[in-house]
Amino acid sequence: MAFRDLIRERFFPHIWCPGCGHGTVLNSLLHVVDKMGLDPTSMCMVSGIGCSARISGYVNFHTMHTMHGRALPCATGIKLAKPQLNMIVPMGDGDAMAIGGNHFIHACRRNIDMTAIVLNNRIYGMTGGQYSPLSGRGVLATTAPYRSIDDDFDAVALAQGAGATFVARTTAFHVKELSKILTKAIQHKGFSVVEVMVQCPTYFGRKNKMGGAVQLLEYYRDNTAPLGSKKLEENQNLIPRGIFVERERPEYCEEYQNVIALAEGKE
Amino acid sequence: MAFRDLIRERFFPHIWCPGCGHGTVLNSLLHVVDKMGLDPTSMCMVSGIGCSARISGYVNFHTMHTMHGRALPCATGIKLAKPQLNMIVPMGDGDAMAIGGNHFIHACRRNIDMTAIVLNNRIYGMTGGQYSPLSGRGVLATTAPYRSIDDDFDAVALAQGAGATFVARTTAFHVKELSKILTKAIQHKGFSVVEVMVQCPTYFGRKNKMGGAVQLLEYYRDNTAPLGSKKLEENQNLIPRGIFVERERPEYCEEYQNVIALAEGKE
Amino acid sequence: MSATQQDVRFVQGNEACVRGALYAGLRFFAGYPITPSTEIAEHLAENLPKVGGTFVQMEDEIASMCAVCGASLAGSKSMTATSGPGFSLKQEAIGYAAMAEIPCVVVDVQRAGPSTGLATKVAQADVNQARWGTHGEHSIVTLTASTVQDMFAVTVEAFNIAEAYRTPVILLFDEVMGHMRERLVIPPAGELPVTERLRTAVKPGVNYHPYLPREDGRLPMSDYGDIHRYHVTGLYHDIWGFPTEQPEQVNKLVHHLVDKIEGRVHELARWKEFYLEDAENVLISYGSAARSARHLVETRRQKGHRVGLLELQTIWPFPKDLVREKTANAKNVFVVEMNMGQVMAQVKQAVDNPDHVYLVNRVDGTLVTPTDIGNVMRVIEGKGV
Amino acid sequence: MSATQQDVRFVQGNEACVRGALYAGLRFFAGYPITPSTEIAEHLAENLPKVGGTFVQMEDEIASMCAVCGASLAGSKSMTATSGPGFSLKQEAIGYAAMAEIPCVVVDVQRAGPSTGLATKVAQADVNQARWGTHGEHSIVTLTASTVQDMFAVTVEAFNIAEAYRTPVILLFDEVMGHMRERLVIPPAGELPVTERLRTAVKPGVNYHPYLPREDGRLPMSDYGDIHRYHVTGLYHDIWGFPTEQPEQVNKLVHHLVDKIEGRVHELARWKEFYLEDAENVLISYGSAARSARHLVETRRQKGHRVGLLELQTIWPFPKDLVREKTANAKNVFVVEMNMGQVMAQVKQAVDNPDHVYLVNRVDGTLVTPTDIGNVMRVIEGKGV
Amino acid sequence: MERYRFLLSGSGGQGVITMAILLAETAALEENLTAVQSQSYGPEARGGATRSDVIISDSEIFFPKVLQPNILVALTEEASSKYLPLIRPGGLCLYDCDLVKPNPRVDAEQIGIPMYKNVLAKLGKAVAFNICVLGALTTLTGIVKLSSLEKVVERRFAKAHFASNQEALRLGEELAQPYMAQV
Amino acid sequence: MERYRFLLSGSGGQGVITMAILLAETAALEENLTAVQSQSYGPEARGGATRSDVIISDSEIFFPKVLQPNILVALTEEASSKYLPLIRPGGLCLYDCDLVKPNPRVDAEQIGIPMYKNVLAKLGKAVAFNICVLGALTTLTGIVKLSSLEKVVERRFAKAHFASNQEALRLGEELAQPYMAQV
Amino acid sequence: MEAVEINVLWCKGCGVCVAFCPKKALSLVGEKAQVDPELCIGCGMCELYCPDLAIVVNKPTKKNEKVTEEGLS
Amino acid sequence: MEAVEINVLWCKGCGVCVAFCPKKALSLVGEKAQVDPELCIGCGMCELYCPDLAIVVNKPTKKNEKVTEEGLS
Ligand SMILES: Cc1ncc(C[n+]2csc(CCOP(=O)(O)OP(=O)(O)O)c2C)c(N)n1
Ligand SMILES: Cc1ncc(C[n+]2csc(CCOP(=O)(O)OP(=O)(O)O)c2C)c(N)n1
Ligand code: SF4
Ligand code: SF4
Ligand code: SF4
Ligand code: SF4
Ligand code: SF4
Ligand code: SF4
Ligand SMILES: [Mg+2]
Ligand SMILES: [Mg+2]
Repeated sequence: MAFRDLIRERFFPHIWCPGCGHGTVLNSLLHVVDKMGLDPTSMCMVSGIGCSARISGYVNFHTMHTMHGRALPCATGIKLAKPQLNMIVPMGDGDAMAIGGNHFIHACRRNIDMTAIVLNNRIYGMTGGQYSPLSGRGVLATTAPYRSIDDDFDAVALAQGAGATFVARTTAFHVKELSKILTKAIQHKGFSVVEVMVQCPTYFGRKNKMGGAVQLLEYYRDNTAPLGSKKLEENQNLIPRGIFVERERPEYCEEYQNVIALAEGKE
Repeated sequence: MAFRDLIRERFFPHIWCPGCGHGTVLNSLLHVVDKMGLDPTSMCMVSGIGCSARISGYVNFHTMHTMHGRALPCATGIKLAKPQLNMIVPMGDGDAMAIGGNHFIHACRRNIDMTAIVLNNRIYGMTGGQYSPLSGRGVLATTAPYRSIDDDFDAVALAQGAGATFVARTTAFHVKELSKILTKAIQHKGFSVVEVMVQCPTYFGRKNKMGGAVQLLEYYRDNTAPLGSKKLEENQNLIPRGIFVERERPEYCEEYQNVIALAEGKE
Repeated sequence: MSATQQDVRFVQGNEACVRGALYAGLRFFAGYPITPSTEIAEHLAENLPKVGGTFVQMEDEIASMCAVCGASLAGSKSMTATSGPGFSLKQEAIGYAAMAEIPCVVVDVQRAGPSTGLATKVAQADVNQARWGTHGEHSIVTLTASTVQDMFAVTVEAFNIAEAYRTPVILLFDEVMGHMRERLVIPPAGELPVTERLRTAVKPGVNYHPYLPREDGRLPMSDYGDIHRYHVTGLYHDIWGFPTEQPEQVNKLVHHLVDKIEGRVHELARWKEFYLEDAENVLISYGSAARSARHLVETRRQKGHRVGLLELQTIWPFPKDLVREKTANAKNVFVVEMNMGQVMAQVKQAVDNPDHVYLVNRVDGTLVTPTDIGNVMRVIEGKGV
Repeated sequence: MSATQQDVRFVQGNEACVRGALYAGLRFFAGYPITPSTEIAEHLAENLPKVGGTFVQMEDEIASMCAVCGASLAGSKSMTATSGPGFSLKQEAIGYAAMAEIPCVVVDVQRAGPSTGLATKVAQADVNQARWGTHGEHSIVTLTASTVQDMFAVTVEAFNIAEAYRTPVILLFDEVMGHMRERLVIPPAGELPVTERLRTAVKPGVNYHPYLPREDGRLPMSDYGDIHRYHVTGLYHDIWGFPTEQPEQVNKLVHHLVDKIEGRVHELARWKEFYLEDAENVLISYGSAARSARHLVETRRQKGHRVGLLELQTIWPFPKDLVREKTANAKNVFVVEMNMGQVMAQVKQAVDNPDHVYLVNRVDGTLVTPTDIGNVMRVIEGKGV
Repeated sequence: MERYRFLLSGSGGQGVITMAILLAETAALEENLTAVQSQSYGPEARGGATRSDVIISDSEIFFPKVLQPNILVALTEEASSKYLPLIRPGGLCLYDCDLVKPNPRVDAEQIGIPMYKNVLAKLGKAVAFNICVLGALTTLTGIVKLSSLEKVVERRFAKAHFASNQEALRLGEELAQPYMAQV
Repeated sequence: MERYRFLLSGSGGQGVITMAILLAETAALEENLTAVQSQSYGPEARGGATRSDVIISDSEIFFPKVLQPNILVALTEEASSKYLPLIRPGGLCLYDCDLVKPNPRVDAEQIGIPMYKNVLAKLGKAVAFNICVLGALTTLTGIVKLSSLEKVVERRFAKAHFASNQEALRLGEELAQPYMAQV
Repeated sequence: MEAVEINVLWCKGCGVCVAFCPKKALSLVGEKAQVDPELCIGCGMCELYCPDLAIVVNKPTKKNEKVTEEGLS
Repeated sequence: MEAVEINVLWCKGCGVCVAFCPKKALSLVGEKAQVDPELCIGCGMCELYCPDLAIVVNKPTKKNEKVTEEGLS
């Protein structure tokens, strides 16, 4: 495997459950970094806390495993101090959108060049299956024994509403699409958000009697459709996939260079 | 003044600077509560910290002056415990969208019945004029001596992206529109967001050489236009005003009653 | 269910805490999951709606603590539960509750820190944080427990104290206590005293002062939504609840906040003692560590050793006089805890002979053992290791 | 500007802190405005870009502290500044910095709390919070200052200590010090020692261990982006930075984190003393309160009274031995501070005769006065009030 | 009464913790004994080895953890190799002889019973495996009555499962009978 | 040298704090004296009364606040009634006689000068009012040289304003001259 | 009862009412708002505008003139 | 070199590769994935799917068959 030098092999097999979608995202990301020929010394991954957050221990980049919900502000500090680094910030749905929601929207607004990946398994995996702001109404979870009455965020709409310049969604089933989208997200100059719908067979699947990894992946296959596709048009209940936003706006680190230029002029 | 019994007269004249837009919003709100004939004992106002947050000291409701950014979660606790209360949650732009951004988006998502008013003066007034996430690129502030490089949130887009069921924007210049919108927002069953663009002559106006209260109000007059108006169509640079979202979605407290019914059934 | 099944259960400590809270009249819980406290939220998600109460999972710990403040002012007995990282986040709002004198209960099921530390392993290192975690001068009540049954009982106590003194109360449990299962006997309603919220008797039209203490020091409350409308703020305030910067009033409020708790050390002290009468070696401990201490004491007593145990259930306000009294005749005092000596530092200040106070601790994520205690005792007794 | 104007300024304490930070090599600041610390952010917004450094205003205090952690790991000397409410919010991330051993400086310009308290009034009540505000066992360095010039100097020291020991350092200032203006002389570069970050000498291809102490105890760092790729976590970790739950390794790390600071009390102690040689009455104070103490001492000395002052610039780790030594011959010790006796409690533990330690305090939002001190002294000397 | 210190171990899906709770609850609620149950949590619990401690006694139990079990149940090779060394000399180890190999070097009575195979054969599926183990364990130790255990099992699970759980208990008892002499 | 304790007071927009800083900076940087300046903040500072303390001495200054000023400057009636009672017996109070009424019951030298009116008349606008007060104050107290003050004023403000500031200083000096005998 | 009552204790003289009165019926006198009853049509805009709650308009709009924020219409 | 290498130490037997191999060339044997080289066309989908990085596909797609997540196309 060409990307063997991109991982910390001694920690494999990894900690995730059999069939956990987080592994597929790791897999895809490594393929992408490998294909893009990015120098691992230029790569920096910052994660929060959660099953998904354990991903930073597996990649042989500069890695920072921070606090629950705090990956983005930590990454912001790194990027501002070392703008040449390629920042990858994977987050769980709780990490990104529950406790970390404020940092998420502000990162979208600030448009600092990094790639945020929301690994959305619709559950707090690490703590054993509580509902998350992405679980959605009607879901069963350990803290929603009578089914959740919370509507979920549409992560794409939220990112868009907060001003993100690159917003995409795909699933762990759509592995080729995932690679393509991750590639574009990394190439994008500015803050890019990729929501990947992933399976948590252990808690989400079991609690909601939706089966194991394979069934959950089939669910994503059958209940999503590409943006602009006929399938989507015909069935409003499908979740759209694809790139929703891709536009230019001044990047924060570059803008800050102008501040420095101005200030040095004034000295 | 009919609404004299809605205020705590002994604290007047209030603390705000001459010409501060926060006063106009207080004024409008009192007129609205008075006109709607709401029982003051049914009214509860919860605010955070900031110049705007001082508003809760002036109304003779049940009032809670909380922490910076924390008005919404405090109000959520009150409302869940006493669903019959009419909740008004005024917040500064920093309060609502800087430190309080996460609570804001989650309140939008949860759709609990309360009226959030964002008093957007594009500055941190209380602390003496630092830029806020609603200041916008190019603004001068004590922490942006070389002009801000931060793009601002569009408060309406953010609320919308987060799923709010009632979203409106107006200004302290448009006092009649303001009253109308506040009335509708209070009537709306669910979480309603009203952004009011207000003037801070002391810091925003002075720093940005935009003049005093009158000039700032004129600015809002000249640089905004109603949704759907020809004026807006003709000039894309104008800020749209009006009601952007008004739709129904189950209200949280009501939904929780169903949970209780279910649970009691199980006992 | 049969009567026996209803009253006697075999449950985790965290569930006992839930049962205690419900017994005490809990009607509102807001939380955010975190190991090893999550079971508290999970059990309440199931059980609060059964009694018409509200469980809400908030976006984070800050929001949870805020919601608890709001709900309490609206008249519900309220609680939140968390562990170290979440406890750190709640500190600002805990200070608000202290300042605004909002009765509420905050559970911290301790795990090993600092930071994420060891999410599933035991520690007792948040003792000082419970007292000093928020900024500014204030005081606070903190209780512990060492059996599942006691977790039930101190939870009831916590609500009683919160209501009686209008103060946040911290329940400082630990991972071992939270996760361990034991038999729990839930007494019939009415058997354990439950302090109801003291609501003002002031009539409509008459001024109600939310911060004017009665002669007995208690401050009657009025629920948001009831007839009296008043103001609550985290600023220094007068008896009406309105902001003031008057030095005299500020001074008075600081002293009120501190004295209402520090001035009631005796009233608030809860403890258990075993074989202290003639003990030469006194162990002082709390929480799960106290089980190890008790284990050692029982074993040694069987061999005739004069060793006893003082288990502190109230840690803050620290029962200094109690500790001094109970150790007065001791040759040596051993403080058994899972940190670097946080309670030990208090004990040293309390006793007459601080040089004979020794720490028995373990900070590696595992429960301190009776053997650990025995080893330290050997050394002190000059018997080597 | 002329040379004189460049070196000598008349500035607020907060600006002196900024100048000190820049002198020490600050290159990254993230903050969120809060009175009375805001001027620090404002001056840095203007001055950091002039030296190519980065100022960023984050969405809140939590994000600010996180950004500081990130930037420091990326190689920049980093700082944030706040006051009580923000300091409470930063606690989780301060614990992260302690656990991950990230050098950084956190300024808390104290105001009256708890909660919002009095935003513009002085207090010194975050002393214990600085030590115990975050969850879990750890240790921390905390410095104070009582003149604008000292605010410059201790800020430089704070960076030096942060770098030398890979630890967060708290600068505990107060409203009076932050806002007061005095003359500040900025020494030429090179005059005051500046500790640069110790970067690893390990070559590419050779294993670099971010958490393997050298013989002298220091842990060389490697910037993110440099040749060595490694892992940082808030979990208990091994010398590589990777998570571990091994009790032995956990135990070792706790002790390392505590000992690297508590074991260097002498090295870290900074203080000033005045007339202690023959003082019968020793005042102990810090921050703006120390100015009042000094005032009293100078006035009384002129009258021939044997009174002296020990000003503690290092509060944590508490210089116990120093305090014991300096008060050894004192009849009475008066601790002058603006809280309910937080440093006094430490002093009592340090001295031989805790019964002769008295508190002179003021907790009403105004600066403790020389008269306050004089009054307490009169009472203790049996002269009534 | 002697103090029983159980260490029950196996892998994630085997129901080890449920087994521990059932055993302890039976002792505590049905037999008037004192029982403490605890378990080790950890990220590694996700799929990896699981362990639960149960102490049963007729007097108060203080230290709740089992450092040296006198009764070990090991349902995977990993669990057995990890915990067998901890067993108190002369203790008892119950294992499934199709999943675990005995270790002659440990001074303990090691009883290997083909419980898994039998459950599969007799009950058609593996769900009740832990109940079967419990049946065998209870039989071998006699610490609680099988009928008490049955009550708890009945109370704890959905009615639909009771018949097969009962069968599993009996199966465990039956499989253990031949080894009674050894304990 | 005697220790000078100034309390400068007025309302929000009058530039009281700037005045205090200029005075103290002049003493500290140009006259080799020791100076400490502080001010009271508060929500009420928003528009309401402003107060700034300056202590000047030739030796170290410790306690930085002015409890009893020996020199009070009061530029509004509110400020005067609030702070005049604090003045040290025998102290000096400089006020603007068009904005403030004297208080005969206070034992202090009270000098009322129509500075505001004169600034408006001579300079056309009120911006340099505080500089004029400073000119008068410096003249009356002699604590710093007017030329030193001028240097600081030059350094602190944009070039464009220097001429009018200079004029304001001179105006203050001129207006104060007649009262020199009283101090 | 005056058509327009101005509470001079509360008025801070910001001039907002003056600027936006559709009839230019208001002016600042000694930093306090003052109404010219001759010009005033009692439209009530000033009451809504005043940030200090210093104005009460007691009379309803004269002559049925429709007033919006942008002036008469 | 095998066309499809499966690292049995890493494979957790989740069955994802088995379910989504377009050629049904994979199966679980003793909780580990196993490939039938006869059926495999080397399309590489299994390598991308495997959550445990347990599969490497060394051979490029046979017969130029175009494979997407939905199967052959
Ligand atoms: C401040 C704080 N609060 C709570 C937790 C407990 N916690 C750890 S991970 C997690 C949520 C995990 O869910 P998610 O982010 O969706 O990631 P997943 O495990 O599902 O991949 C929680 C609540 C924590 N570690 N820190
Ligand atoms: C936790 C915390 N952080 C910071 C502050 C300081 N602070 C008080 S108000 C405020 C911002 C005020 O701005 P905004 O919310 O826009 O209200 P405005 O004053 O402009 O009405 C800040 C930063 C605080 N009180 N608490
Ligand atoms: S619990 Fe869920 S999210 Fe976590 S590792 Fe297992 S399958 Fe993945
Ligand atoms: S500072 Fe600005 S926002 Fe605050 S009261 Fe004054 S004008 Fe209003
Ligand atoms: S708007 Fe109000 S405060 Fe302003 S001038 Fe008019 S009456 Fe006075
Ligand atoms: S009522 Fe209308 S016309 Fe009369 S003063 Fe007010 S704004 Fe002008
Ligand atoms: S997808 Fe990977 S882990 Fe799953 S069965 Fe196939 S090879 Fe094994
Ligand atoms: S390479 Fe393609 S055909 Fe071959 S086993 Fe993998 S998925 Fe199946
Ligand atoms: Mg998740
Ligand atoms: Mg604002």
